[in-house]
Amino acid sequence: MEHATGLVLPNSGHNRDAEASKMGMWLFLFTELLLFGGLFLVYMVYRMLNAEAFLLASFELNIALGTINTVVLLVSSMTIAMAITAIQKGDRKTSVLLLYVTVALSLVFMVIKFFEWSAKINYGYFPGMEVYQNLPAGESLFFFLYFFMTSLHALHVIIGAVFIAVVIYRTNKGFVTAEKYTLTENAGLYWHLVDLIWIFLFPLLYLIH
Amino acid sequence: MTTATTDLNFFQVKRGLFSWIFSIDHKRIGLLYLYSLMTFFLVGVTLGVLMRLELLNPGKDIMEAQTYNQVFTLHGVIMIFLFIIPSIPAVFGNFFLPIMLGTDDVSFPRLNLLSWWIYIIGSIMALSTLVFGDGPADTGWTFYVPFSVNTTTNVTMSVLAAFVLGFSSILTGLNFIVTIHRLRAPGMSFMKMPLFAWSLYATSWIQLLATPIIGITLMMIVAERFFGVGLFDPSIGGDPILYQHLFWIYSHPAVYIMALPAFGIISELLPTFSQRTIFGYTAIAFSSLAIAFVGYFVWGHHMFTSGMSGTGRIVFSIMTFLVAIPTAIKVFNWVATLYKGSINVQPPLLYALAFIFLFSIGGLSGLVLGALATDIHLHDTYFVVGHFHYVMFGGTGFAFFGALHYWFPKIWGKMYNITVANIAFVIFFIGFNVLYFPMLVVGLMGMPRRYYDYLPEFHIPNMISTFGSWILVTGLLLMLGNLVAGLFNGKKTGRNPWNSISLEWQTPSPPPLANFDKLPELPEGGPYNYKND
Amino acid sequence: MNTGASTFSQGVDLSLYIITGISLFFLIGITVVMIYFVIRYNKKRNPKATNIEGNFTLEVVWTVIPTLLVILMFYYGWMGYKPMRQVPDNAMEITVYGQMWKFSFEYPDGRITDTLVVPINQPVKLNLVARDVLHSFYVPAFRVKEDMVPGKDNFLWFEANREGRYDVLCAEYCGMLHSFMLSSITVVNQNAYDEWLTAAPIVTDEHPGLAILKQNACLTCHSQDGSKIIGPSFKGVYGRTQLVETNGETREILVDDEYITRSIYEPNADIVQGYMRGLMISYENIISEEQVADIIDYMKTLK
Amino acid sequence: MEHKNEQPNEAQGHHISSYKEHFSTLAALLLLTVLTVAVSVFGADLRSLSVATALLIATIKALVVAYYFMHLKYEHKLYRWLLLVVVLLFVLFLVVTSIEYLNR
Ligand code: HEA
Ligand code: HEA
Ligand code: HEC
Ligand code: CUA
Ligand SMILES: [Cu+2]
Repeated sequence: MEHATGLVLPNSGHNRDAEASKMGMWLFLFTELLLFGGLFLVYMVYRMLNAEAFLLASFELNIALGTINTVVLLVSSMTIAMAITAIQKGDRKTSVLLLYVTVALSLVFMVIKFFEWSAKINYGYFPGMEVYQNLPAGESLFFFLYFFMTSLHALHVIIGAVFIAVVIYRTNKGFVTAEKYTLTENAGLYWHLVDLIWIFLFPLLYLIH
Repeated sequence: MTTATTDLNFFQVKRGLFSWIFSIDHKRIGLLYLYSLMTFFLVGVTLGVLMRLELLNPGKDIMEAQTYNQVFTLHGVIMIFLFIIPSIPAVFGNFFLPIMLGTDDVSFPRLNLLSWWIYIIGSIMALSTLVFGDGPADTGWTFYVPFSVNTTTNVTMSVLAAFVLGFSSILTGLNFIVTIHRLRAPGMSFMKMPLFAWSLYATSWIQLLATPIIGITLMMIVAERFFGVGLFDPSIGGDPILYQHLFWIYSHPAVYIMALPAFGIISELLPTFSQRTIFGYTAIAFSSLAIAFVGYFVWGHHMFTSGMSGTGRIVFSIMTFLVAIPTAIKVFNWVATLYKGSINVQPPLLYALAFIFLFSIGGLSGLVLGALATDIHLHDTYFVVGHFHYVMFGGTGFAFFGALHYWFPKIWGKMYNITVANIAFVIFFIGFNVLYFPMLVVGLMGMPRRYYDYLPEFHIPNMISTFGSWILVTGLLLMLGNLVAGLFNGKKTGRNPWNSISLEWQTPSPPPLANFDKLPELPEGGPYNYKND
Repeated sequence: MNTGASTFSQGVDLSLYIITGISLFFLIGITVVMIYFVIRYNKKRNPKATNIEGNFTLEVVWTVIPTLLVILMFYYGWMGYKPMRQVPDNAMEITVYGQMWKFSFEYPDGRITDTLVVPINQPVKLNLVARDVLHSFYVPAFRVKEDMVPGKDNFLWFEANREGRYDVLCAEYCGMLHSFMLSSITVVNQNAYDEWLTAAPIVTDEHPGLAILKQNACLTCHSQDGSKIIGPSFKGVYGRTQLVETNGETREILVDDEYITRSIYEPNADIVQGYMRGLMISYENIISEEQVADIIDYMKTLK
Repeated sequence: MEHKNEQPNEAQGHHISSYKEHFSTLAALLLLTVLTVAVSVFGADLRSLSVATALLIATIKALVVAYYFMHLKYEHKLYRWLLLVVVLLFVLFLVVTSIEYLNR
């Protein structure tokens, strides 16, 4: 805190304010929603303009892998929610364990995603590749959006995992306690957002047949 | 109640460059913004004056066509993203919002510093195109595809800069919203909050919810330039018009990011200088929210000639007219605030009055553009250029300088020379109109914008306009010179030279680091309740 | 504003006058009241202010009246615009091509011109085709403007009702010479138009290659006298060796038939040193191979 | 105007969700996932109907995540309002854009 001297106001911006950090986190999540929202808008318009092509292209995606990944994310959402419960109850060990599980699940998600991507890239569906350039009108747009949306989402998965790793570190150091667990809560909120986005990406990309 | 143990003001607590650029004090961050912003503003206006010089006569005057295109693009990018979007919130919002709420800082002081750094990085990126790569973008600040994807100039860097600047804008907005929710002084309910805070609240919501859209859109341009997939290419099922939709979904709300804080400033200046309550507090407060909300759904009025569907055009035209209503309400309430006041004519008030006049011209010319028939004729002509300079410069710009004159004694504890300030104002005001009014005229005659060269029949208005730019330069230099002189050898002022009852005037000038030396007292019966009975 | 010369001008001008009229009323009203208050309630005259919190009736009044007025403005704007999208059945159709930085017009009989000649009182529908980037077809005197979007159909129609020559301007920024992208429409009476139509295309002893260059706006970027505009000059180009950049590598190349053909069909394959990539579009579907042969033939004459 | 309780407040105390509650939430979400995949795989010829169901189920899932995992249910009502406004805004973007495109 920069000012040691002087008047201390009851509503000081330098007070620890858990509610403020949580509110800040929510507001940040709103911006994330609209960031992806822009992409969903593009998706909607292009699907409207190229309904058949999008349908055909979506058959190329692997529903099984998509479903597994959905389950992975849902479970990880639960584990981090439980980690919050644990820390609220003062059970630091369980909390950290659950956070580890969450990070592990995020890795599982990324590995599966990686295999999915490389399969597509092997086919040549990546923007700029030979096969991609010769795709029928509309299908290439689908694959562009597929890569754009899933990689932006994957970026969020990575950021989320790093965020959780920080929480683990801070919890182990004893900075996160039963009275002061906003950090865990915020990591949880962020992680749930990652899940939320996927909940919409999954049907829009894989399922709409 | 504790009292200050020291009389140091926030300038004196620490010294040295690092105590500034790593400060988390909202007042210092506000000033950091002020200095950097004014620097970029001077770059931007210099480009503006150069453009006017080129347009003095038809044919080549001082630069090549390509240079001209780059100049107006850079002018637009600087003015929009580096100057006017951050202007009032980042400078005066940062400095005064916490004080007006009766607290000592924003909710997230460190985040606040981070947004300034992001702003600086983004600005340097934008300006770096002058030096690196194939020169500044030549696309216009709208970056319309497919041209922005084809051209060889450094569009990628300009676009990334706008992306980075967007982050800064989002973080500031986020910070303000939380601050307003969490840190109001005990007893200050939302309905007792100063109107400047209200306008910042509405602005922040736009920053928060519209900026991500431009972020993702600009990323698409970058992806296009790298992979060349033809995301907006109709031959593979894309649609170039979709880009315009995405761009304006952000950029129309963005014009209210520019305008709303200015409305807040005017709502502060008028009560102070007429020494009475504001007329229609509730109407002014809620019209800000109404503008913010309705303003999200009018973006299509920039695209009336793009080949949109007929229904689309009609919907967007109606919405455009609707968004003018809350603005009209504000204007009427402001004028009514002067009624039976005890009006003290000082430079800040002159700027406020000029604001009402100039912004009305700008806004009313906006109505001409909002109507379908007339916009078909006037779209992308100098009429539009006239319109937006009136609202942005005549509106927000004048409010910015009004605020600077108003809060100058508070920030620095000194007073500039009032007479010189008045003279500068008059020159500034005249120059402004001589510069921009001919643009409306030449637009009606049919001169398109972004024209390096023009037909002979447009010569006279263009010439007058260029003369106007010289008058304006004189006024601006005189004004800034006067302020700088005031900084060095202005007379010391007390806490409250304008005799206002707003909270920021209860503390010493300049304020101490903790903002107050005694607990601030909220005025009884509302923020503008002058004791007149 | 210049006097209108089409059937739309009346509707557009009417809505302009109505909106401007209402606007002036408010602008002058607000300004006068404001100045009056500042003088009348100046602190010298009125040392003690009166607090007035607001007045509900007034708020309602100044919400409702502007609302009604803007609906009126919208209505006139809409009415002035409505006919612009309803093309009469008897309209004659002409295709307009926009490309950096030239308009060209294709008549139903296949003739291609730089400027438009139309008969008076005859609806004309223009199909707008952009070949490279966005352009906008703007005729101030007719109060019409519509964007030309590459790959998408768009149109515009008008009926001129005054004889004369009117400017056509490009109103959507399209790159370096945007402001030079001009043309004109000449409105003539029916007789003169028929005469113009039946007059055999002016026979000149122009080289067929030159005609093709003119038609396709090549000469806006390529000079014939050695000066550099946007692309390299055609003077002496044939048979010369020059440095080009291919896939990022610089190599020396002889300008021969094959190279010129490639330059026209795939202009971005080899970039002449000192020039910009991406400016010239591919003429693959626009200029036939015989025409390219003519062009090459003509280039050989430019020594 | 009185604004009692207008602000979310720490003093209100925090709700602690039980492990069991989280577990049931997950079960519900998994069930919905199975459902949406099933509709898509077996109901492929339903076409636009299956799009609607997929989006409907996704929305329900999103709400479940927000309400239970993200504690929205136990938060001050301000948060629900804000979320509602944000989502409404986004949906209106989609609606207005589709109005434009569907009438081309
Ligand atoms: C500060 C920024 C700002 C603000 C506040 C506004 C405000 C408005 N703008 Fe403007 N506008 C821009 C910045 C701004 N604009 C920019 C930068 C562009 C160009 C972008 C580009 O292409 O580069 C633009 C372009 C633009 C266009 C597109 C033109 C074109 O390209 O074809 C249109 C069309 O509808 C428009 C309309 C309006 C309207 C109706 C308002 C309204 O909000 C105005 C409301 C105000 C008033 C009405 C005046 C005050 C009221 C009274 C005096 C009372 C009487 C009123 C009534 C009876 C209603 N603007
Ligand atoms: C806040 C926003 C803002 C401001 C303040 C201005 C200010 C000015 N603008 Fe701006 N303008 C825009 C925003 C703004 N502009 C935007 C967004 C565009 C659209 C770009 C596009 O099409 O993409 C535009 C486009 C635009 C055009 C149209 C270009 C075209 O379409 O071809 C013109 C033409 O005259 C112009 C002129 C000017 C002038 C003369 C000023 C003057 O106000 C400048 C006045 C100058 C001074 C008052 C003082 C100058 C001081 C000095 C020279 C001294 C310097 C000293 C030191 C460095 C110590 N501008
Ligand atoms: C928008 C401007 C533009 C237009 C219009 C244009 N060109 Fe070009 N042209 C260029 C540029 C720039 C280059 C140099 C870069 C390159 O090689 O692609 C070029 C290069 C060429 C070259 C290679 C010249 C050399 O010196 O090697 C030929 C041949 C050519 N153009 C022919 C044409 C023809 C024929 C047309 C019309 C049908 C035409 N161009 C229209 C811009 C243009
Ligand atoms: Cu073509 Cu501008
Ligand atoms: Cu707008």
